[in-house]
Amino acid sequence: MTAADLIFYALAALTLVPALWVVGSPNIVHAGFNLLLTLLGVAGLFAWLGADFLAVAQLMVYIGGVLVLVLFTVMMTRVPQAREADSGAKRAILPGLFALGVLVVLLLVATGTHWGAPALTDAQPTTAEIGANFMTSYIFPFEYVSLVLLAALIGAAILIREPRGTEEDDEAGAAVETAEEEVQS
Amino acid sequence: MMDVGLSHFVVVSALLFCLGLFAVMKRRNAVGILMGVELILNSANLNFVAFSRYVQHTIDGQIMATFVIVLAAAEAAVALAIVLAMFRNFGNVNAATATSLKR
Amino acid sequence: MNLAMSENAIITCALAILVLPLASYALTFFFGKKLPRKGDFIGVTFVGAAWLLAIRIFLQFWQQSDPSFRVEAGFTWVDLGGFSIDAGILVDGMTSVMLMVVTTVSFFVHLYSTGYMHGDRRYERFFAFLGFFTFSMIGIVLSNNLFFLYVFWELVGLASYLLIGFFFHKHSAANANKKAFLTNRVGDWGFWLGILTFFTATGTLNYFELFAHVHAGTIQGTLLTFAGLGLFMGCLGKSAQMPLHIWLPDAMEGPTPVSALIHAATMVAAGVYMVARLFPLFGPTALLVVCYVGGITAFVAATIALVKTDFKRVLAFSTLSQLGYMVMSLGAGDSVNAMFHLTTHAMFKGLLFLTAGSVIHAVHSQEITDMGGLRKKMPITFLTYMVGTLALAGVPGLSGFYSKDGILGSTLAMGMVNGHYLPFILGIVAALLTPFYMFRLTFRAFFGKPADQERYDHAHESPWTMTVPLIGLAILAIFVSGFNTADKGWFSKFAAPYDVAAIAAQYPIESAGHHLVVAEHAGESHAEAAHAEMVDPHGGEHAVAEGHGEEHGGHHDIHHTAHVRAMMMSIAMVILGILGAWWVYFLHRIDPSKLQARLPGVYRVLQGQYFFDELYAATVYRFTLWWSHLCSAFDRIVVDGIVNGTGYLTRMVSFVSGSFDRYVVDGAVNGVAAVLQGAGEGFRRVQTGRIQTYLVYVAASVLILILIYRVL
Amino acid sequence: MGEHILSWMTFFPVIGAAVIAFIPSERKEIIKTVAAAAAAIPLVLAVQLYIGFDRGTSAFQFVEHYTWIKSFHIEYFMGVDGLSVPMMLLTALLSFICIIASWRIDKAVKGYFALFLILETGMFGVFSALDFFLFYVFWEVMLLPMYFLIGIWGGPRREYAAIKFFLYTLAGSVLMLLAMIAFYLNVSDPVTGGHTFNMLHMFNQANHSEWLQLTNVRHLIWLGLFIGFAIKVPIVPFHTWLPDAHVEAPTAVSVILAGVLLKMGTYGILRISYPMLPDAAQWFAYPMVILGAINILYGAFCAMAQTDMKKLVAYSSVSHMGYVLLGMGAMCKVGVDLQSAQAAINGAVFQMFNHGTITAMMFLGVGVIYDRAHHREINGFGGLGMQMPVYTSFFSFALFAALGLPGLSGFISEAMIFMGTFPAYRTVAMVSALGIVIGAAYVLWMLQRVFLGPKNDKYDSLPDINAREMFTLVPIGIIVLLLGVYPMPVLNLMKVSLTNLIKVVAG
Repeated sequence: MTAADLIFYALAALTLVPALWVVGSPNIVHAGFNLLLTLLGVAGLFAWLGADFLAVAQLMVYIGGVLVLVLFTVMMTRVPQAREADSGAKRAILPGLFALGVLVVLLLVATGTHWGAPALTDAQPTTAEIGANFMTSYIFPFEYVSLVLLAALIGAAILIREPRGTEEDDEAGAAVETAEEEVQS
Repeated sequence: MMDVGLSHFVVVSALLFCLGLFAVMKRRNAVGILMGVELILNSANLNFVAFSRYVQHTIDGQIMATFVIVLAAAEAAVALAIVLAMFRNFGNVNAATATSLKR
Repeated sequence: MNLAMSENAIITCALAILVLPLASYALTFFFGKKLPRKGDFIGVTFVGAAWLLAIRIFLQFWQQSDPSFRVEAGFTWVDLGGFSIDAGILVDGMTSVMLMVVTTVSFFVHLYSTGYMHGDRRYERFFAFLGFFTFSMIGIVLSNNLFFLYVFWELVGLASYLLIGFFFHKHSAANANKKAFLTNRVGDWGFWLGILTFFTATGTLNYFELFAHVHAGTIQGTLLTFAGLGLFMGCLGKSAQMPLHIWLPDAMEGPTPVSALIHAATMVAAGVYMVARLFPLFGPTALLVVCYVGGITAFVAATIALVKTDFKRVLAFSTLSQLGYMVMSLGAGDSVNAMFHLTTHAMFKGLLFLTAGSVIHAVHSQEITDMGGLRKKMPITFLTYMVGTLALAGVPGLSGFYSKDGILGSTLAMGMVNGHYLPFILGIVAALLTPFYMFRLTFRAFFGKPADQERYDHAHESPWTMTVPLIGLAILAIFVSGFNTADKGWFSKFAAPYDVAAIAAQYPIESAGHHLVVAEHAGESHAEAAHAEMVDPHGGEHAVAEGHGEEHGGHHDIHHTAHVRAMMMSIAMVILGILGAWWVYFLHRIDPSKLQARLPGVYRVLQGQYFFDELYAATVYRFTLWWSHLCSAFDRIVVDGIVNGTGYLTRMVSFVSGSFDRYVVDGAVNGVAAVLQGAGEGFRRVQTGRIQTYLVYVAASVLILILIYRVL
Repeated sequence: MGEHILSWMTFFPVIGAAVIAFIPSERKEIIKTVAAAAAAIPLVLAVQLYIGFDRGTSAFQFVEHYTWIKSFHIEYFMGVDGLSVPMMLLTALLSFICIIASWRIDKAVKGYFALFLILETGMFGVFSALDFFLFYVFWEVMLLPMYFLIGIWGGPRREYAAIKFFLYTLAGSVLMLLAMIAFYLNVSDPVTGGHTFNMLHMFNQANHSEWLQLTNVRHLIWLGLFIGFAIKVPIVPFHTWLPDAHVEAPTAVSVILAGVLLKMGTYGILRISYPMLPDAAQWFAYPMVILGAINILYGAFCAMAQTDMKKLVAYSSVSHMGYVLLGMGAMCKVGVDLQSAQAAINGAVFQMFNHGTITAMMFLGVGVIYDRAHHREINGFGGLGMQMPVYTSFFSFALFAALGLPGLSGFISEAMIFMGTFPAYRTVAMVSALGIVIGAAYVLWMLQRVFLGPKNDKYDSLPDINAREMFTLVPIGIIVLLLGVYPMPVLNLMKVSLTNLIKVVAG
């Protein structure tokens, strides 16, 4: 077991253990903070895989943008003392069963398949290559995605708009804009 | 214990996916559901990057992952806007109450 | 004075007679409300002008010595480069008489209505409809082919519909006009099929061309019989012969002038006119049927008239009976006397209805039980009424005597030739009943003590607009016969039987078109022709001897003998009838109510008009309604396949055949509905509207799919 | 506009629809005015078509012929002959009148009028297309707006009715599509030798492939086409969409549905099935006549049992379309003489026209009373003749026209059909003629129950017909009356083409 392996397991744990809380915590705020850790773990795994650009994007977009947005929403929509009323085990039986089933199937596939993967080669910086690809082969998807983002931006703004125009609008709009900017960067 | 390979990442991603799936199915809080979706998306991203690294040796997987991240951001923005609208209309964010489509 | 008119002038005149009432209709219908006096003067003057023109044409034919003189003009109305329909006008002696009859009565009725309908809310409409009727009726008279005959035939039906239903706010009127139209439509169905048969066989609808075709044998045998019977069905409906007579009594719901004009004098006579006009188209067998139908109608209607107490209804049944005479005469092969009786009847029956209107106007009741002693109050009405009654009863000297006598004579002659005496017997019995019921009416309404003193006190003579027509028609009712029988008097040259051979010579039959159809019929008609001869071997001609000219001296003798005998008998019957009525209703020697009590069955049958209405209600009407409901239900349940009207079904099924069906079918339907509903409920529960539930289903489905994929 | 009159007529309404799309939905009056104008111009062009149409030839006129999709041999090929011109006139007239009659529509005005205009385009297109594919396209273009017009602006059970209409018609379209493809693959263009959608090539039997000349194949294709069109006519037993659609549809849509759409079925049979498969038409003559008789009597009986005015009128349409079928069948009996065939087919096409006008009047009439009383229950009225005399006159006029009163146009077409059918199929004609009795029965019964009898106090306040409604009824009434007195103006248009059709079918 090399140091790299150890790092991997640590990162995997950082991803999965908080994820349990994300799923299970009755307190939505706790869940939100645990999601932060999970996303951090995934970013770490990206970095472990040599995807430096993605790791950074993950940090900035997800943790900086999405998560802030999530937390804002959580704060704004929180009814005092209203925990998840129906977090009881009974409700979780059927979903749990099916999720477990899917998991079993996936694990069987993951372990039962001979991947025949070659050993790792040295990781190269990927940012330049990704940028070049965006401007050449992936130019159309790239532009489409920009459009989608624009549409989402406008859509979110319209959805959130209240006829009388309260402060919430501005906040939500600002939040969306933040996300937008970070993606662009 | 074998070397960390593709199958490890697939296993991690599978676990993450199932947790996300479970969250989406179980959570009543709309924001909670959204978090579950994020988990699922992240598991997919992990797979993209891992396969890109181990199998294909090209950058395509990472580009896909980039798109997924971008779309996830868009989705989060819209979904959260909906959640806010819902909160305004129903007074809570319980997904079970938003069944106006029924009938 | 030279009365000669050029042919063009005659046609122009005839067209003017046709158009004037139409113009009156259009003007009064659209502008009547805005005109002074609501435009009634338009109707009176326009129809009056038409009347003068008709007199002009009549005089032209009066001085015309050739009885077969006729004027025809027409144009191609529809031309498809092969198929065509012509429109045209025919003016001959018969036309001129009919024009006279129609315009005279119409004019008097128009004049009369200005008094009778005064103050009615839809006064102008009334005159508009009268104009429309006159137009249509003149159309029937003038048209020279079957197609336009049918067109105007329907239009008078519409006019009749509108006028019977003039007081449509009464349920009885609304029912009566529908009944009249529908009954006529049944007759028209046969009429139309008859027309189609002639058209198919000969390729033409022009009267004279048809005669030529019949003469040439293009259409003969059974086909001719059936075609003729088809045409006669039209007559059954329009002239209210048994068994389609049921509408005429109900038609009395219309205003009285309408009853006089349409349902006594002119429209109901259209059937008779039609048969007389198309006389050569009727084969011997068809004529025998016609004769029996007429005889039975004459008798049955007369018996019903004995017991009715509604003034107008008695007259209505009397009309039926007289129409039966005319039709019987046609069947006996005597179209001249039929037309003669039509003419005289139009005068005196029109007169009688107008007097009835005058009485009703004064008493405000139609029941003779409300009347009595009116002769002192309404002298003019009474006198004119008596003229009409005597004419109708057949008292010698008045017009009705000569025409009715001629009919009875011809019928007897037919019986003596071919052994069918029944129509004559029915006719002579009706001749006994006619004076009886008419004098019953007379004695009860005009003589004796007033039954209702209050009504009596309010009664008064009608205004001049109403009495002038009465007097005019009364004069005509006396003089119209010329105090002579049809074959000897002025009438003989106006309705002379067709000389078919001469006509055939004028219209050479082209062999163009309809080859195939003729060929198709030919095979059948050869065989049938033989059959027809067997039924009526050579004697068939006897029945129509009158119509086809008197060929044999022997026939002439029979004819003469028959007429003398018939005249004797009919005079005896008239005297007996009047005396009987005098005995019972004037001297009160027999109490009719006791007679009623003695013969309850007979009375009920007569009062119930032989239960024809009930019979039709129980059979035709009921069946049609049941069948239509069945069709509709079939549509909904079987064809549609979707049962959404269980209640409707229940009603329909109970209609069909009682409770058995009801439980079985209903149960099945409810079962289906319950299953569908249950399934719907089940699926509804699955459909929660919660995305998460759906997601669970998705996950489960994926799992199941994978498992299936793995296992299999 | 003179050269491309058909294209202008067809596409002007759609231009109008496009304009309407840019008008703010609050400006209802402007939308209505634009719609009326967009429907009025085709009406003017229709008059021009009527005047300019050469009555002496059976060839197609005002032809426009361009290549559209070359690789599939699809052409933009429009033209009219004596069969289609009366239908074009009818469409132009009724569309305009329906726009006026829709003035009181208040729900989603913009969408309504836009869809209506698109529908009009589809109708014109169907009647003037000479390329089978183009025909099919227009046929489908028509279907969708109709679905929405019923489904959105309809009565309480509108979804049910709309879906039923849609499924029925779609089923018909599928059969037509199959037949069309069969023709496409088996008819060769005499010039290029390739496949073609050109109807004129399909008419020419010499272009048919060997497979298409097999009797069984021809009969099968005939049946497919026939059922496809029969659904539209509608021929019993494919008719049950009609009463539901009519009951739920708004007045103007009912008018178009009964006045024009039903004619497309019979038009399709005459335009496509007859010339392309004349032998199959002869083979099917007797069944057609029988179906016609069933339609007449069955429709009439069903109408008698109805208590909803609109449903009654709808079933009367079924009955009246039976006459058309009767005449069409009688025309192609083997060996029938020319005169009878002429009477039958001219009567049938004339009946198509007349039914369009007369039924339009009836539906408009029902619409008038529905607007006031908000129900159509026959037994719920009574004595309206006193309350609304002018309206009563109009409605009675329509009803008498429907029962075939001489002097009004419906009588002439029915009479001609009978005069043509009787020589060919005597028994069937005799039985069908009973339809005139039953027709009178249901019409008069309804007339009595609604207008006659004592006045119903409940309706004391109903106003009589207003000027706008008169404006919709009077033109049709005048046409019905004029054609009833002198039918040649319309018969002249069609007689040469139809005589040619007889020759084509008779071989």
